[in-house]
Amino acid sequence: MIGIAPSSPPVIVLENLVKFFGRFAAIRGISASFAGGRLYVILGDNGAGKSTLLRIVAGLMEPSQGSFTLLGAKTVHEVAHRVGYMGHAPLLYDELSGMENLRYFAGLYGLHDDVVGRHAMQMVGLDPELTRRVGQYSQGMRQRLSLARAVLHNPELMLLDEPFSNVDVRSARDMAAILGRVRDQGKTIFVVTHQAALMEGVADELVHMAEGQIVSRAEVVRDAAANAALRTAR
Amino acid sequence: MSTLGVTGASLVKDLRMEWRSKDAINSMLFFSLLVVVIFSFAFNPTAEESRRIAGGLIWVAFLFAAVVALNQTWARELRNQVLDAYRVSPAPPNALFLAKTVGNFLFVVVLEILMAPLFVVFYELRSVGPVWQLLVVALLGTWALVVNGTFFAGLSIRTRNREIMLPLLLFPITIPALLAMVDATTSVLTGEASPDFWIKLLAVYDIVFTALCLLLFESVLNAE
Amino acid sequence: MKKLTLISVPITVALLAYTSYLALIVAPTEQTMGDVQRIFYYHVPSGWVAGLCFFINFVASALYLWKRSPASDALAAASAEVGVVFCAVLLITGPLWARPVWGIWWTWDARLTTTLVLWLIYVSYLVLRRFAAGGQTQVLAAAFAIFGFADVPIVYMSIRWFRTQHPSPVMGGGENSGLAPAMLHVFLINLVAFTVLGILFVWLRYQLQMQEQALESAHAQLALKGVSR
Amino acid sequence: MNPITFLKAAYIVAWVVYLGYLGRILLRMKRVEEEMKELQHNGSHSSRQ
Repeated sequence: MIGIAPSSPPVIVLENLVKFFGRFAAIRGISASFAGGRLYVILGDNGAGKSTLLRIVAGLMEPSQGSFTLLGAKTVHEVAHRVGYMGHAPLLYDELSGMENLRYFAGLYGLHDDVVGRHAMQMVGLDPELTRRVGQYSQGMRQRLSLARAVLHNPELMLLDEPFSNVDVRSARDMAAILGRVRDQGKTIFVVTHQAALMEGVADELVHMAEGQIVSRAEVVRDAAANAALRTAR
Repeated sequence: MSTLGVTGASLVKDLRMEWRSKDAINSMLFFSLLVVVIFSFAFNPTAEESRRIAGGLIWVAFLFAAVVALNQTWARELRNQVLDAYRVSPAPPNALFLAKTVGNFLFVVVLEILMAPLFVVFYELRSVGPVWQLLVVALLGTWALVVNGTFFAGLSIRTRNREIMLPLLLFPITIPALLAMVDATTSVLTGEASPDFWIKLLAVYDIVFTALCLLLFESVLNAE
Repeated sequence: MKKLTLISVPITVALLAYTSYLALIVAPTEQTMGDVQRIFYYHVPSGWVAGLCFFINFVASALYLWKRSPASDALAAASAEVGVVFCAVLLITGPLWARPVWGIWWTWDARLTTTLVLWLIYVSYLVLRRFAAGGQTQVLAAAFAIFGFADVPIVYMSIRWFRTQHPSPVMGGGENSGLAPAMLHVFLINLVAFTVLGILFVWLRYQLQMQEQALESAHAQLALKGVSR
Repeated sequence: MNPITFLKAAYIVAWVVYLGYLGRILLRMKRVEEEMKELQHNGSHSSRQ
């Protein structure tokens, strides 16, 4: 697997990004640049602005001040088909089965082949033949399906907000390993979480946020052996 | 992304979900049934009188029932914040709007078909004028209710007090359409006047507001 | 700006007092209706200003949707509120005139009903502005404003057709068609005075809206710079 | 009822509504101004555009 050097062109460039909610400043002037092909883990307390930052980059919110470029584009709309977003909530219809959900969301990206959905479900370790409705899924299954929905269209950039919340440790480790594999295919992944330990051996860089700012960025030297072991564990 | 394709897919998805839960149609049916019964007690009309007030009664019942369904359809998109998944996708916003509108249109038409026999039974209704005109009025009128209703329901979900907001916004704007529906229906039922003007007015209303909805829905959907 | 407010408010009030004096004392008494007709000098200009405000609201809303400038949103908010106030006076003075002249408070005639519906639409607009919290208020309100304005001619058409059996009993083109010159003179001065009043209200309300925006952003900037640690 | 009563009522209502509204705006403006002053005073070290 060819490792992608940190010097590859930036996927996201943030310029003095500010976001107010009324009188509250959720994002307070973030300027940063993120290279492609890496897995970033965004850490921070509640209210540090992690989710807000992700929502802005995903195009769900307008920044109050500042600007950003995403995959070289000024508006998210232009590159929407190259970005995958997984929200804090599952973003799935409870009344539909897993495949029905994925079939619908694939259609939004112009993909009308069931193979995409099946592939995505298998990738996250779910059975595509499962006829149960999502409302009856366990939390872990739901998060997996949610991940499958976000990566359905094979995006170059994935923005994942708390993918491991309410997920048992084993499932979470599985999902982290999946993310590592996806990154190895050259994709860029941002994971917002407060369970940094789960990303051990997978993350390339830890980004710490506090009070609406990026306070530190730390390169993680991945232990190749540990990583490989983690990858072959399944 | 073809608008029509996404519209079709969204519509099929909505219909499937409604078929499984039957939330909207059941609550609409029960609601309009209640209105019929309560009106009957409140006014205790004779057959002749009921022919005169039926136009108003029918459409008021459907208007209130439609509000129930309209809130339902968007509530479905808010659960689990599924709407975000649509908003991050490259699919055109108007496709979502059209799917919701057509879906609601079908729900209300089904309601009307189911309720029609009840009106005949309870109010001894019999049309003096040609019945096909009633069909035209029903289709145009239902679209008028539903197109603005879907838009304002989509607008209300972005506010606090969203269930209350929908009727507050929808009813004032709907007044001319309601007037047209009621008067056209009464004209046909009593056979005393021609509903032509009202049908034309409804057509104009439908065209104007469908165009406005399609023009403005993207802004409303993307208002954060 | 502050000085302009200090000067313009008393001048406008004085102007209004003067035109009221003209309307109550100087203008000749109308023969058939008597003194009650003097309500006319308040009623019609109020209606004119309300209509003007709603038109400004429509233009400002459309402009906001196009350019997204906070100023046009502030103008839209200001003109809608002032319009509702003037429209309320229109709706109150109308029945007060109708009762002694027609013998009824209200009739569902085209003009009256349209005015009432218009008032309802813009009250809804103000309610929407209140309930749509956060950054989305402007877009939602602007969209609704466009709908409201588009609805007005349709409302008028429908109600006119609905009530054709009623002879339109509203003044203007009434019995002798047109006003006596002395009356017309007073009426026109009143029209000017009310227009000035309306513009003053919209301008002040606009200032207020902008000040509130500035205050919010000042708070926000303080949050951005001040509490950092 | 004397028609003049209606005339008086109409003029009084109009004046009350308009002056009341004017007063409300001016009061709100004053409050906002005061709050703004207070804010600038408190946060004088933090620059405000």
